[in-house]
Amino acid sequence: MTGIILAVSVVGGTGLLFGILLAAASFVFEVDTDERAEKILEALPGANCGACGYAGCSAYAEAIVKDGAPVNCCSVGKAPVAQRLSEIMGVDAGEVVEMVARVACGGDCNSAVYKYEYEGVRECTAEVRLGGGAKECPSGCLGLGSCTRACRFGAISIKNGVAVVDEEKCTACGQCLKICPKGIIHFVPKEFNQWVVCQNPENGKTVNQYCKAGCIGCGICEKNCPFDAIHVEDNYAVIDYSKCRNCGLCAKKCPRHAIYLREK
Amino acid sequence: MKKQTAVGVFLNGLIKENPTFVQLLGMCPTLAVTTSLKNGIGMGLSATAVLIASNVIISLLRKLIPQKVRIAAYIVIIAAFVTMIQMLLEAFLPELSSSLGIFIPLIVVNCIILARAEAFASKNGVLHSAADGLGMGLGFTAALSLISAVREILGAGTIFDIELYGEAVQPMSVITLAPGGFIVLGILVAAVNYIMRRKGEKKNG
Amino acid sequence: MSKVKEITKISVILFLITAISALLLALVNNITAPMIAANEEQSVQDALRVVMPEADRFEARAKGDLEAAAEEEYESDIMELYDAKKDGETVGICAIVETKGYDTGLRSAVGVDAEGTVTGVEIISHQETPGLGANAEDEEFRSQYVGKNGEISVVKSGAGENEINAISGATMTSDGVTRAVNTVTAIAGEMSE
Amino acid sequence: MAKEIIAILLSALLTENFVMVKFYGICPFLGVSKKTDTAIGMGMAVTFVMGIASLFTYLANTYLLVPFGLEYLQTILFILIIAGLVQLVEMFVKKSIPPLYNALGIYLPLITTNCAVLSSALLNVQNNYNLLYSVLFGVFAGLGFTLAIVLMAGIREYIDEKAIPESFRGFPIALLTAGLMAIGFMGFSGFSI
Repeated sequence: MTGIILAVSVVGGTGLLFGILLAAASFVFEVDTDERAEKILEALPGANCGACGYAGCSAYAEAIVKDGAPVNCCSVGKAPVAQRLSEIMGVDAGEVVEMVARVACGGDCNSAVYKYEYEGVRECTAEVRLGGGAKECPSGCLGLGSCTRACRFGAISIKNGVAVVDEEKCTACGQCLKICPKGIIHFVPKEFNQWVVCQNPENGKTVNQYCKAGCIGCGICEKNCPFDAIHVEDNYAVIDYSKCRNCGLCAKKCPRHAIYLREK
Repeated sequence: MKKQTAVGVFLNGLIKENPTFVQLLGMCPTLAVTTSLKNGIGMGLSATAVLIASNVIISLLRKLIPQKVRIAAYIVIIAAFVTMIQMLLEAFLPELSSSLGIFIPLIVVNCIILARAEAFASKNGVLHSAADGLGMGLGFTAALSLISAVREILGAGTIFDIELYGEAVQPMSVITLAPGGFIVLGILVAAVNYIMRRKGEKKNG
Repeated sequence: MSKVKEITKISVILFLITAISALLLALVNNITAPMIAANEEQSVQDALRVVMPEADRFEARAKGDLEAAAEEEYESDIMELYDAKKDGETVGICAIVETKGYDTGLRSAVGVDAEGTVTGVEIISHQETPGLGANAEDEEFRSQYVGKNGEISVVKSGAGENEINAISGATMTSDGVTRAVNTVTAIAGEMSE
Repeated sequence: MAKEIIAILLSALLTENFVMVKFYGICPFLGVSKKTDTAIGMGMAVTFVMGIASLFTYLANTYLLVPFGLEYLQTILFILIIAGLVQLVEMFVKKSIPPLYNALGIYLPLITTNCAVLSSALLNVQNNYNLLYSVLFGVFAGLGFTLAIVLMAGIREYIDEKAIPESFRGFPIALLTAGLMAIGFMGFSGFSI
């Protein structure tokens, strides 16, 4: 019988001791975490991709609670997450512009001219160190797919030597923008059907030697655009999406097909 | 979590969220004990018994246990059941208990039991918790038996200690050792992924 | 609820849970403890009977300096030591000896009769590698010791008078078992003089 | 004395590595070994907890359980102490060293369910080490765990997910890598001081 009492007292005693310690500790070490931060963290997709500009979802949640960061920065979660966050914070979500990544290069294998045959490590970040890459055009896509490996959603793939984005899968997390050594991937609002597929700053004559699909800065698109939404800056066309009305005229008029037109 | 019937919870534990192949929980006993089918089944069933008992008790007490000492309380309840099972095994089935050795106390920290206690039993009713315990337990036992069958046949050339192929074939004893556990489990998990993906594709065509 | 009240509430609940679990455990232990002891005793008796067939009773005996010298010489550790009795008269000694084979914890039971010849060897528990060292349990390896007298040494093959063949690929295990046997034969040899 | 400590160190790190040979603590080992810095964080957290857990479980065992003959309560008392300790450590670190908490915090609750911590406490009792050896064994076992998880993380960072067949990505390839590492660790098993 004494064995039982001993057992109960030993284990029970330790249990009591830890009970007191844990309970007291939870008050002494009270850390004022705002429960809203936890709720927000649950609402966020948790991809920790950093597209919202913070070091991950927990950092973004903290920023929302502490310094009132806008609730619609999560481009992965898009509108539903922004809505959920605004409910938690009691703030209106503001209009979320749905973005998607676009590659500003159309120089695939048969239209681009190559300086040399590259046999090294299959990474654009490696090839670019070798005289700017195998393509004559300094801002052409090298097509080795560093972006495809950086993308966690499998939204970007190499077709015929050039990176192409699948807008259904793209969550605009921005990982491909960061990794691309040529910096030719940009965010374009999803609903627009046309975007410029060249970013070569050199004058038309030299571009003509490099690539059949390059923009030579002729300015035909600029003349034809009724809404003054497209201008030639630095020898290549740039669309100002705040003015653009999605009419697609510039893409039709462009003699070099340097503006891609997505058929709806 | 949508309201599932008890049977739904049971099947979920057995197949869809099989603790070993899908959730990859409870790795320690899975790799170490599955050197023979007898051990695998013994371990699986004793873990199932503890899982059901602890799930039921924890879901009964879920309102009583304060949030701050939640983990400590669950683990004490689980440890109590494990020690009881250990004593009963040593008293009534000494032969099985000697082959399971140190792994019976390790059922306490077997992640499956604490995971199910925290994720499920502390949030659902007694019937559902019991069903979940049974489903997860049998899923664990099934997975353990499959792994231990493969390892025993390849590694020791026997099944339930019956010689399969005579002296002609020398069994690969490395399969019953540590590396074999990792490799066999890796291949089986890959096979399950493949089947799940193939089934997934067929469903949404 | 004030802090103190909450602390007491939490610690009382934790105390109750731990105390009740301990109570249950103690009760179960009271029931099973004697049975477990009986099981262990039984398995020891079975092992000894296999090792020393003709003895009918085994009386435990304390370890003296004679045993300590043998342990020292063969780097072994005598866990239990028995006098084997046959209708009241000592016919030999049995011991459970632990040595280090490939892995620690290699426990063998060794029976030696009054003249110092080995009557039987049984492996009680081990952690040797399955498929290699674990083959020490096979009858074929253990029977080599029976009938030998005096110090035994291990050879790769072609064992002579006081030698045994090692298990292929498990020399350390074979050496471990041999050292256990030599420990007991050394004690029996001293005793009979 | 020093020889004994080195023997424990080498056995905990190599011959009986907790992850690669003894299979303790595999769940966090697979879960947290994606990046080397998180692996190091997890390793240090486990080593720290195993050190203090070995200390307290040794004290509890020698002064509470053994004198009253309550060995059967080892499991429940040890795990209660470990769970309590981990939660206390987590709260303390969260309050007083926030940067450390952000680096290690999320792993601490994971450690309560880590088989390695409880098994190191139980092995301390089985090998009946004294206080110093128990704590050293706990810390060395933790270092063995860290060694395995950091090596694993190093390798997994180099695995190019796209080059692996679809159904082998993620855990299966991690398991196969661990299998090959375990073969490497098997090479140490015959070695002893």
